[in-house]
Amino acid sequence: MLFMYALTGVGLFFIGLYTLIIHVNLLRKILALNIMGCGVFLVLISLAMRSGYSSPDPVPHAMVITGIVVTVSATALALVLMLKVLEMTGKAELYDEEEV
Amino acid sequence: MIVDKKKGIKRMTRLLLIVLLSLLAAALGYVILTLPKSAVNLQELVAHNVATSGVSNPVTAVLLNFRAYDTFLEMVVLLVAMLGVWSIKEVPIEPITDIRNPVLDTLSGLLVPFLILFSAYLLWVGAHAPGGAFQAGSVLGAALVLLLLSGRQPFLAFQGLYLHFTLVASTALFTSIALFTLLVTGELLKYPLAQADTIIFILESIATISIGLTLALLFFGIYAKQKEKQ
Amino acid sequence: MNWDTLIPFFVIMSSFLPALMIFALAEERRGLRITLNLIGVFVTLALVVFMFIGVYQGHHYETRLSLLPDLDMVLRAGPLALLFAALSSVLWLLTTVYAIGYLEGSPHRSRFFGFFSLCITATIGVSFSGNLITFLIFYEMLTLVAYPLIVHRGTEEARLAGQTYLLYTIFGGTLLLLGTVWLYTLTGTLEFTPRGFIDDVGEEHYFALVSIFILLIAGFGVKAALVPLHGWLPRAMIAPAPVSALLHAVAVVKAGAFGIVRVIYEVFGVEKAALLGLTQPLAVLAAITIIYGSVMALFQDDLKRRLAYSTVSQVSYIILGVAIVGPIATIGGVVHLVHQGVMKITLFFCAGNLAETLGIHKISEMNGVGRRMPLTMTAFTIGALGMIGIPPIAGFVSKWYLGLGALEADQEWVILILIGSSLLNAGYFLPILYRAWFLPTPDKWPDEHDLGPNETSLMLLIPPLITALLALGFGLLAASPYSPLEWVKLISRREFY
Amino acid sequence: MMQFVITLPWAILLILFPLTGAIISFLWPTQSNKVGLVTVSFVLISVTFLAFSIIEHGVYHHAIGGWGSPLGIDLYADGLSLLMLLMTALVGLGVSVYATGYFSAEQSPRFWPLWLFVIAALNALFLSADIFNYYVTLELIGLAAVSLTAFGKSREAYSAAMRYLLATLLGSLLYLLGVVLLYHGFGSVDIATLSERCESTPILWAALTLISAGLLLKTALFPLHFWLPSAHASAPAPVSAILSALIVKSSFYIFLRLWLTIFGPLSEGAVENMFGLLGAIAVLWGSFQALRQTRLKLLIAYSTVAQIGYLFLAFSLAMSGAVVAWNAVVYLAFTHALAKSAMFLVSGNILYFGGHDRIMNLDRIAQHLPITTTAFALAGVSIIGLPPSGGFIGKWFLLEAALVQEQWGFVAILLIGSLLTAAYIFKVVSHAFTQSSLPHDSRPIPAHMEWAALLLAFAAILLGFFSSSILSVVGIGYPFELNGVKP
Repeated sequence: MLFMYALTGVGLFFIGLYTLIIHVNLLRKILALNIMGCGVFLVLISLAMRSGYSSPDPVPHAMVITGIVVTVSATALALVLMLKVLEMTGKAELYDEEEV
Repeated sequence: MIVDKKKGIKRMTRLLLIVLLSLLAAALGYVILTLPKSAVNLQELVAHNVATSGVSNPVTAVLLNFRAYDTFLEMVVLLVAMLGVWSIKEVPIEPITDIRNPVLDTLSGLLVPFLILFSAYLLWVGAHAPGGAFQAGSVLGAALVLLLLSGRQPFLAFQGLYLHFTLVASTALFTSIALFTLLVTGELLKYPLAQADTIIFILESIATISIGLTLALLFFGIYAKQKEKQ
Repeated sequence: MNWDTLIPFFVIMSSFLPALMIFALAEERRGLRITLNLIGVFVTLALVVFMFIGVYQGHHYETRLSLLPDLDMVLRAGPLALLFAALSSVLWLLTTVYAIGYLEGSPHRSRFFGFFSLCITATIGVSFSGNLITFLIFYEMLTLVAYPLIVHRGTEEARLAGQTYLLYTIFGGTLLLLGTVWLYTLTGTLEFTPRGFIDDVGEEHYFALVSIFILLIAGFGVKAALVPLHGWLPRAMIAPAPVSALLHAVAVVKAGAFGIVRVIYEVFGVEKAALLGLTQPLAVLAAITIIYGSVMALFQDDLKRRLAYSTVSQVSYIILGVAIVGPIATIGGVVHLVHQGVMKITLFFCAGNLAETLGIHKISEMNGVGRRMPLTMTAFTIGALGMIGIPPIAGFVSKWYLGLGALEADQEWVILILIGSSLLNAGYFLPILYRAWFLPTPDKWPDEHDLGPNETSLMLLIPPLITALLALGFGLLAASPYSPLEWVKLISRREFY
Repeated sequence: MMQFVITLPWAILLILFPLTGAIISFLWPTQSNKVGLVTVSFVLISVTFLAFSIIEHGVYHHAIGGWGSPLGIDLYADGLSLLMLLMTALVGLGVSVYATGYFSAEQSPRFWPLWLFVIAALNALFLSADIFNYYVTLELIGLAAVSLTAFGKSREAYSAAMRYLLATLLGSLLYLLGVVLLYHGFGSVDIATLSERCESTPILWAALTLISAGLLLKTALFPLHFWLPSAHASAPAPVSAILSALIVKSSFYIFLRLWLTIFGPLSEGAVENMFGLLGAIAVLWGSFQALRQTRLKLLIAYSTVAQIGYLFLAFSLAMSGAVVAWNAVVYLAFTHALAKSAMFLVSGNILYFGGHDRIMNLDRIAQHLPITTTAFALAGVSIIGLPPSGGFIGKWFLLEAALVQEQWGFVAILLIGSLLTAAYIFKVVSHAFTQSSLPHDSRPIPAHMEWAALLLAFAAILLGFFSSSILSVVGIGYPFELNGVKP
């Protein structure tokens, strides 16, 4: 039971990874990365319960907060970039010179 | 025919990928299960030192004292994302919608003050219970986003250098405190014991404003463009 | 501070610093450029002469700079080093004068003379190198700084010739690097030592030693134009005449030959190399190159290409001499380093004069040119006869010692090679002389220029005359002190055997 | 006096100076060029003093907040960190001088804050001894780098920035998951503590795999290099220089550190051999692709792929016992930074001058931009590894290590790699010497843009003459002794 959340986190991580690889649309890729991030944070925070104390280990909490801020920043940047790619190429997909 | 073949190959790769990733996931799951039930971690150390950190909430103690340096850099990350968004496209500071909706008006008029108050509460409570600058900043950011969406113009009156100052306020404050502690104590970000709580509170307050504003501006940066497109 | 430890460094700087200053000069600062160039030449010459006298009196000139943690950059003025340095700097002086006349009015002269001086820096560096890594550094530097001179004209043909040149030399440099590092991992030192420094390497490394020898010889063989690594040399003849004269007759190809001399005598030690069974195949290869170069020269109508193939053939005399394993043959080989240098540069100067004055590039255009340009063709004739080995010109001395050395070492087959090669030399030089002196002059030269009251500009005329006189003098006065032959005998006594 | 100056906390100022500079340049956009130049000069001065201090007093150690690891975060600087800091400062100064001429008055105020934040983050990374702190600095560098890549403003640039962002975020997440496992397995994120506690357990191996994969993706080791050529080629020249010279090195540095302290002592050698193999393929593939390119910037970008391969080749040789290969790692990384940044600045000059970077049409460059051509040639000499240059020293050590280990395959790769490198460098150089038949449009280049490139290239050459002293400084704190003194 203790590890269930952590295992769910691993599942999320790999579902995100699958989506990131398979899907072409940039919005899906960005969401996939967010899901992967959630997976990592879930592993990080849920395993903090494994302590001899009544309360969980606070250090992972602080790390997760830091991680979330980083993810939010990255997502914002990614979305703006995606919109720019969409504006320039008409498609929210990676533009490949060799295909053209 | 060729298309079918391509599709077939694609399906094959997908299947292969699923198998591969499942195996990896299973392996990683197994690894996590090998972790002992009770762990070596930093909890005891944190508990031991929280009394001298200036706050009683251990998470806040880690964030703004023990590992304040991480938090410092993380504020820079947020600022860099903001600068990145601005460098990628010009965001003219102008109303992003001119639709005024009476329901929205009333609702946001009610909600925004409440959100600001809630944000302040989160900020204050962070010293001894769950809460703190990031939570407070997010709520503040949400309030600003709500204003934007309801057609109000929170940035019209407030832009240029003032806006820039507010954005960098938390990073600048962190840098100043870093320099100051270096000068006074010879160590980076070592707060004098008596003033630790004050310093952390000031840091958190300024950070709340910077975070809230940055989050709202990030949203604005993304959203404003879409409107331009239509 | 001991001056003796600084002078080798100063020699390097005396051409390096003027080169840098020349690069910075604007195109039209002709006077200043010439001044800088000549200052560099004369300082270099003076220092070389100074050290010559010093070494004769037993002084020891050595500069050491730390390069790698256990490996120094060493510049040492031993007798062999001075021989090569003296040859390069004297010929540099003459070529500089020649080049000033030759390039009058053409574009990019600052670039040209800058790189030209850098080539001399590299050549002097090669000659003074006291260990293999220093040698390698200057050798590669020579590769690089010679490149802009080859492509100087900027035509597509020049670009392709430059490409071929780099293909060969970079490949050679890579082999050289591999051989050097490999050797270093076995010996822990790379210091040139009389009679070699591989004595401590155990029997079990036989294969490694043979491989290293092959790598080093192949690496140097590229520049020395050993068959089958010679392909770049004829094509590089696209370069302006002074470049062909100094670099492709002296500096570049001789750097390769000089490297082979160093490897055989001061890395492996000639006796050890012979014991490993390495010298005999090298001698055979050199012999093949001699014959091959000569045969190819026979079929060239382009004058410079014929001279280039002649270089391929003649440089291998040096290699043959050192590979025969015997004191006398060694003397013949090493002295040919000097003799071939002065003779071949004479020929290239003359070829340049013909091209510059009359537009003659082909042998078939040379009918009766001896009457139009008698002094140039006299110099040419001395050089050509020297190449064939007619006494009393310098070339005869080399061949004489080579032959004697072969007999001494019981390698009679070499005599056959020498005779065959001399016949071939005669075969490709005598027809030129016959045309130039005995056939009637045509009505019109391909592209005649008026270069003053003499047969051509004096700056073009005097250098070949001097080198021709040197070739004659080195042969006539071979037995007098300070002649190249006597100096080489000294080297051989002191360092090789 | 000197004694007092040396004892100042230069390491910390290395982080705080550029942060302050970035904030000021953001708030005072009209003076951003000046603020930027002053800041990078301060950074160089600080590194110099830090070097004096480390040479005199040994490794630098600072417990942030006075807590000390494992509760707090430690700063740590030994010879290796110092070298990376010096590399950042030198390349940083060169690129900064160049950037004052390259960017328009409109772009400059956007460039400087981001670039100064990158410097701050790089310095912070090289000074850190905490694997979670590495994550934050990596993300900081990544986001700033992506934003700078997008300065190219073409659809290629935006798309390349997007691809780069996805790759770098994926790398960060893999790395972070590894950090999470290490923390929960061994209860610390401090490198020294971890290196004492770590044992060969499944957790460690999973963490090793995730962390290595993440860092290799960020360092663009073959076959994870797919994002690099487009990003490095479509960014503006100063940014390309930063990306190739510094940013790929930052993740490589972490990789090196963690292997030296945590993973290396426990590893059996099989994994390192695989890195060596990938490195070898990268050398061949990168060089071959570079040779095929028709545009200069892409050629230089693929050259980076190949040069990263050399780093991993050297790493693999060093881990398998050839100690001299560590010298190769150090030297190749440092000289590549200098030479490659010079090359990208050259490509920027060529684009600025003639409006294109097609290699076939580089005629007249040698005549009209002699300084730029020289810079390219000198940088090329170093990249090929011809003497005398820093690159030569690196190749020498590498070859020596391969020969000592009797790794004939690697020896062959090295030689073929050198030849291919020479081929693509001289392909460019040879076209620079040709003469054009047609007149082209061109615009004059500010002199300092040419000189910045030349001086960086010259520094790469100069490094070839100081290897003994540089290597003795790098050895301070024994960064390369497995199981030795640790941060």
